[in-house]
Amino acid sequence: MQLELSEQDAAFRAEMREFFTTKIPQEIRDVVASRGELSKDDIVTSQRILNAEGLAVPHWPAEWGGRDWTPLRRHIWHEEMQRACVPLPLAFNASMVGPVIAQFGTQEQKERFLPATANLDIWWSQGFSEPDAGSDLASLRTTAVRDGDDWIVNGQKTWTTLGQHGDWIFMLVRTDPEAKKQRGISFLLIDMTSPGVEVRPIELIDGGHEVNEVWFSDVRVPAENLVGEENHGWDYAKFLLGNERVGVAPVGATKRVLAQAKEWAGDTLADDPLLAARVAELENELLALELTALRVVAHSADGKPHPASSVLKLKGTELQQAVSELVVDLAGPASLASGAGDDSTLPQWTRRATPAYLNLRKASIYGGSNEIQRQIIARTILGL
Amino acid sequence: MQLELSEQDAAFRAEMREFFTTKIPQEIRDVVASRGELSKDDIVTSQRILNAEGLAVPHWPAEWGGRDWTPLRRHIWHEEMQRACVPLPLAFNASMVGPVIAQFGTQEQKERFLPATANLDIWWSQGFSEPDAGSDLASLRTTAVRDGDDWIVNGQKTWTTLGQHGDWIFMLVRTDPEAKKQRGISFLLIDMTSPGVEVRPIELIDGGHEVNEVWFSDVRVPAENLVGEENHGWDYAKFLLGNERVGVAPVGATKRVLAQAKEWAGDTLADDPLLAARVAELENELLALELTALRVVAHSADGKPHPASSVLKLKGTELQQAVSELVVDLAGPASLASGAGDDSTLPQWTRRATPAYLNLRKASIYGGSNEIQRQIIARTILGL
Amino acid sequence: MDFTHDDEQKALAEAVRGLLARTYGSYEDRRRTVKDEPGYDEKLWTGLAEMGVLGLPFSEADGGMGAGPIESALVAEELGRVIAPEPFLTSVVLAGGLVAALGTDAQRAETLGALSEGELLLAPALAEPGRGWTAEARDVVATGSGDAWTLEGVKEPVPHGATAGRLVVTAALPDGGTGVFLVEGDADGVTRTGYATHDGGRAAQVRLSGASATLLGDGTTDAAAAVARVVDETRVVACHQALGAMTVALESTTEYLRSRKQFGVPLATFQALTFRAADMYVSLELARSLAQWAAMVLGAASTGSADADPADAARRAALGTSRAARHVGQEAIQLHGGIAMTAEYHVGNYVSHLTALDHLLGDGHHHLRALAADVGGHAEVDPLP
Amino acid sequence: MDFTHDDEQKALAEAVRGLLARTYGSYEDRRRTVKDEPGYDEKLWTGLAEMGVLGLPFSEADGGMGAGPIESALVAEELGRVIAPEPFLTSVVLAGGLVAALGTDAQRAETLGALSEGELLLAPALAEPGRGWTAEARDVVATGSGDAWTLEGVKEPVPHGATAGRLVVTAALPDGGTGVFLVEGDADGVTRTGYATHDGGRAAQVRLSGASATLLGDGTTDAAAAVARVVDETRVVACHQALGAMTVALESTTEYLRSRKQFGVPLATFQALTFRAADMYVSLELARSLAQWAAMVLGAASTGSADADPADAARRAALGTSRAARHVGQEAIQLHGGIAMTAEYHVGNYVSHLTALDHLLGDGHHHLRALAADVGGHAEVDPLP
Repeated sequence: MQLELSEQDAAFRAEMREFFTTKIPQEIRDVVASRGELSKDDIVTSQRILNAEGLAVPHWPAEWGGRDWTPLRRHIWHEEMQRACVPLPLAFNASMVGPVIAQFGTQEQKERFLPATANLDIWWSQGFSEPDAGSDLASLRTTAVRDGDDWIVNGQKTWTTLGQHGDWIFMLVRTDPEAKKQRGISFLLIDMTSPGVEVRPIELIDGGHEVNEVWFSDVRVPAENLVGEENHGWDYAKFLLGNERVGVAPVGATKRVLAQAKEWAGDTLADDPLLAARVAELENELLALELTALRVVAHSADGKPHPASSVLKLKGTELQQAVSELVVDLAGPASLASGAGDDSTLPQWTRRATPAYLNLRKASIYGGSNEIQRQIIARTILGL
Repeated sequence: MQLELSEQDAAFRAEMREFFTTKIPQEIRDVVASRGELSKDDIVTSQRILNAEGLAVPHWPAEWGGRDWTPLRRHIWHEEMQRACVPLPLAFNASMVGPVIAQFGTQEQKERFLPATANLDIWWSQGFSEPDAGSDLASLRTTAVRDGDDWIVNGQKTWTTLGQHGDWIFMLVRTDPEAKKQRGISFLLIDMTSPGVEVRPIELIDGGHEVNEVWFSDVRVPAENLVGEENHGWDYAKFLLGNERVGVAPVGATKRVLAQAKEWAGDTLADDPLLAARVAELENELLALELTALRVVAHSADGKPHPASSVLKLKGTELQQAVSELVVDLAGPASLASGAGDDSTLPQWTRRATPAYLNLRKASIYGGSNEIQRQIIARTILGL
Repeated sequence: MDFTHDDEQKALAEAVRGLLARTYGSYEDRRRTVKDEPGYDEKLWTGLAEMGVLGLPFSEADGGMGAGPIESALVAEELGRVIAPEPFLTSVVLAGGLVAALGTDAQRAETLGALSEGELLLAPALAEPGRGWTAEARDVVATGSGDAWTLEGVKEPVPHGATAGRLVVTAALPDGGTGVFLVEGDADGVTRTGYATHDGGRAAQVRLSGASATLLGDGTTDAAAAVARVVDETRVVACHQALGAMTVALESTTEYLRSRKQFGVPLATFQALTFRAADMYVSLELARSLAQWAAMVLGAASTGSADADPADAARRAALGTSRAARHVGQEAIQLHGGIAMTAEYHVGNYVSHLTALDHLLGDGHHHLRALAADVGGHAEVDPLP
Repeated sequence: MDFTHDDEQKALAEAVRGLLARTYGSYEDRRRTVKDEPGYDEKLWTGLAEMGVLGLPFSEADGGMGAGPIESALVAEELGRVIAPEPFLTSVVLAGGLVAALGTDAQRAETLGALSEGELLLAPALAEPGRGWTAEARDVVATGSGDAWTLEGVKEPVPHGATAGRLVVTAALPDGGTGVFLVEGDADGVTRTGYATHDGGRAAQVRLSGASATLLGDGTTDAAAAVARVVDETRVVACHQALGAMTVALESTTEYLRSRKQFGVPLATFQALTFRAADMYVSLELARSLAQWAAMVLGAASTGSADADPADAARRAALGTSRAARHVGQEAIQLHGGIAMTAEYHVGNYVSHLTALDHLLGDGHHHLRALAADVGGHAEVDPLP
């Protein structure tokens, strides 16, 4: 056991910190710091700067831009980005479809897609969930029927985050309607400019437009856009969902907001022991979470997802939500003024507080709800 | 809606308060106040004083000592007893077997048992749970087989509280092994001095001897000791378990311990805002519970158990446990000294704190676990 | 002690529910209404006036119905059930309550009469930027005396402050203490910037630059205690509005668990979910008891019971409601899953409204602090005075 | 940063586990042992001495093994797994730690040598009746100077105070400050009343009436800071003892859910129960991370890292452990049901032991207060120095 970072890792951390705080435009990082909404341009700009430095997809195979870092370095890279308010590389590209193509795609697919994916020249959307297939993803009903050299896709996807920016979408589609649930699903890449693809916005309870429905009506997709083997899409989806061990819990971002909250609280923190205790308890839980993340990355060398990832997701989202709730309480009466413009006398953080709180209720629902995480822990770890 | 007690109810409350604080021996009430262990004599003495005044079984039919009080008065009676540290009338007698005999017993059974039950001349024990029939009570296996004018009883009961003092035991026994679970169960009264009855103590985690196993080996029970109809015992058990709407939640006793805790805390309460907040939160939850109890008693006129009784049991035991946990924390390092005698320099309440805390873990398990209460709420109230 | 409502009270609740159902028969109606200005349905507001609801708490002499806090609570609970955006709570109970508590006979009759008839909307301007919940004004300052007062400073957020005909403004008096003033919405020196709140309500920044104002009452005595009392009453009514919203949030959740299928079976098959619904019910019923009790305490206090402590009761009800609203609200979204995150579906907006109510006049943390500071002052809490 | 144990550490843990298994192969063995005096197994104690465990944290010059806090933590975790009543934590880590921190060369060699060999049991006498957890003595007073000291006052509860050969006693010094003294258990003026603690441990009231005592160290400087440091170290080791106990409590619970049938099916069929077991696992693993980290911080501090703050780390680990121990312990009983209430079954006693550990040196509330008072002193908590 060893507390300190090795000299090399400490230097690596300093290097990351330096890069993120000097090379990513301040105005982009300010948007993150104020919990504002990033534009598509912000996200693209940031990722391209990272990619130029080899910092966008360090966990990919070296051939396609990966860095062969230790899990600890990837953890440091990920935490320091959040700490510096750098927008993370787009998860759909960097953590989801990229690794799948790199692992299961043909050489043609890799060459065609991976560089563009790393550089965010293609913005990927995710087409997994459907109105009747959320936690129970395997009951999806969007079909792809073979017609000559094409697939004809029909159906509806939903909860497609930032689908309004999407150039391409990676999809789970049913290619064998006779097979049992998980069997008969394939993994398909679709150009979103194809005729028959329609993106419809979903307004969320914070008033934002972050997710979409995506409808497919007789959309023609070249057969070469199928990834891996036909009817094996479920395996690739499982790989994709279980692929990330680093960054499962949003530790760095939550720590940053909590540190900001203490600043926002100002003198109140010293005057109100109950508030101080609430902050101290959250800080301690976040510390425990961060340490657990460090323990988990240290044990992920075998390439399989560490089951404790579910602990990180579960507790990570709970703490993210708890901190956002704290900020609403700190804002007090000003937390109602979410619709006020920048000419308001109320500081921006007070006006952003409630929309952020409401928006983050999703954190425990999307990407494997916390009920699913509990089930994974109970089954996989505890054998129940 | 009306906040105040009517003049008559206010006078009633004053009368109860006066009686309980002057007529029940101080030394018995001191044992309750110090969370000590009551002797059998203490409990008998107290109940007989109450019974002489008509205050032991006010909820029974008037013919057998009942008072035809409004639910509000029964609530007041019950709360004031706890407030004054008066041992409550033995539940097995007053709340359980008494009402069953009064409702379903023969005239002979009523005359033979009810006066002695009200006066605690007979100490009743409860023979419901078995090693493999706890929350799933209907799977009980103790049998009673008819043999001439007698039943022959064989089997084992467990968790028999204060069974070491028991004169008689009321039992659920299986009289028709062919019938489906709930059918085929009968309600039987057994003299515990009968040959073949053996009481074996169970030591609990607080070191106390409060519950017992009771073994039955070919115990002969006269057929006249069957209550109601053969194979209808499940109905009587349901009546018994759902009978009490007043006093389901131990509000009064918990309030009293919390008030004592504030005294025990002394100056700390003013110096430690976190402690003060913990107490204030508990006080508020107890207030909500007490008010809910008052709402429930007001709606129990139809004679059926109000489903919100489960709310009272669930929240009542949680708060009882939370207050007991608070007391352990107040005791601090002295809470370890549970085995110290009265020559200890540490106050008695500090030494009783942890055993009381450990003992009260049972509150959410016995008498319908809190999981069962949640199930009742989900099914009966929410229709889930 | 009696928790039951009498026939008149039941009839009032039913009448209000019926009227609301005509405007907000479906959630889509409510959603459409809050998208347009003024953020509520003016026809419904007139209907409430005709039914006497807008004058409910005011004396008959002032043009009202002379009802008590229990009646206001019943109305608020019905409004909460459909999360109606009509500003009964802020305009009638709070702003009107301030006028009723502090105004001269003439001020009361004039302002409350018009309010009751639906002709004049009042906006309570209490909150000051950078400060928490308090009955004491500090940053908005009154200058003048007698009939000639002017106000200087900024109030924000002011519920419905951009469209209200008259503002009820707390301001620091020249010799210390807080005064409450009437300011015409369109007076010179009043700049108002309105916006929507996250729950579809309306609020505004109100900038006062030498705006002329009328002091409520006869003299310049400190009105902070009176303001605090009216705020306490409003808190209790707000608890009931939250009760209505929580009740529907739970009903919707149980209905969803019954009807929505996953893994081939209804969600209600999953015990981990139904037990959590049961816990929501426990929270809700405990909060209901506190809120109803607090309304009775207010009622007893308003009829002169010396033992009733409405400030304490309001705190206790508000703390219990805050805890319950967060628990019930958060679980309602979680048990629904993604659908509850959408603006089109109602449940998320119920949570948004509960969050707004919780932060309008003081959240649970705020009230717990106050109760904790007092905890040594009594041996136990006795609900019966 | 590295959370893995090296081979030597793994071998130590395995050896201790093996030795403990010979004495406490079943829970019944433990139950029998704590019923008799002295409340632990003397043969096992000797075995631990022979294995070097009783001298683990002390320097080789003092007769010990020169190991660090991580090794003590590993031993404690194994003891916690079988809730072994052997007083490693209080006698070796705490009382021995005080001697190691404060004693002269001669005092250390004499006392720690005997302790390490299992020939001398030490008892830490810190707690004073009516006071909370503190490193500062107040009510036990030292009189004298140089080699001639006497102590006056009462210490309670003193772990194993009735049977220990030597007591390590904190006392108020004549000129202020706290001194730490050695007192022979059978000295004149020492009256000891022993009893069992609720978890089967042993403690005593120790009444000192002019008992002669030896001051640890060379002079009468205030030792409170040194005492606090040793207490912090003991806290972290105690966290690991709790980890061991929690781990088994959870294992037993999952095993019970798998095997116990109700309503005709295994309890593991009920999702409401398995999800709660999952939450227990979450609590346990988060606490484990804190405890292991704190041990590393102690290790870094003991090798002179200036950035490591062992007091802060101990507080954080103790807070996390307190929260987890209550959650895991209470749920372990609840998910078992009645069986866990019985003394014969092991789980209830694990909870009893966890409760004792939580209250030995400061509970979660105590630590949260301290952390809250410091919360403004840093922007964020960084686990890497």
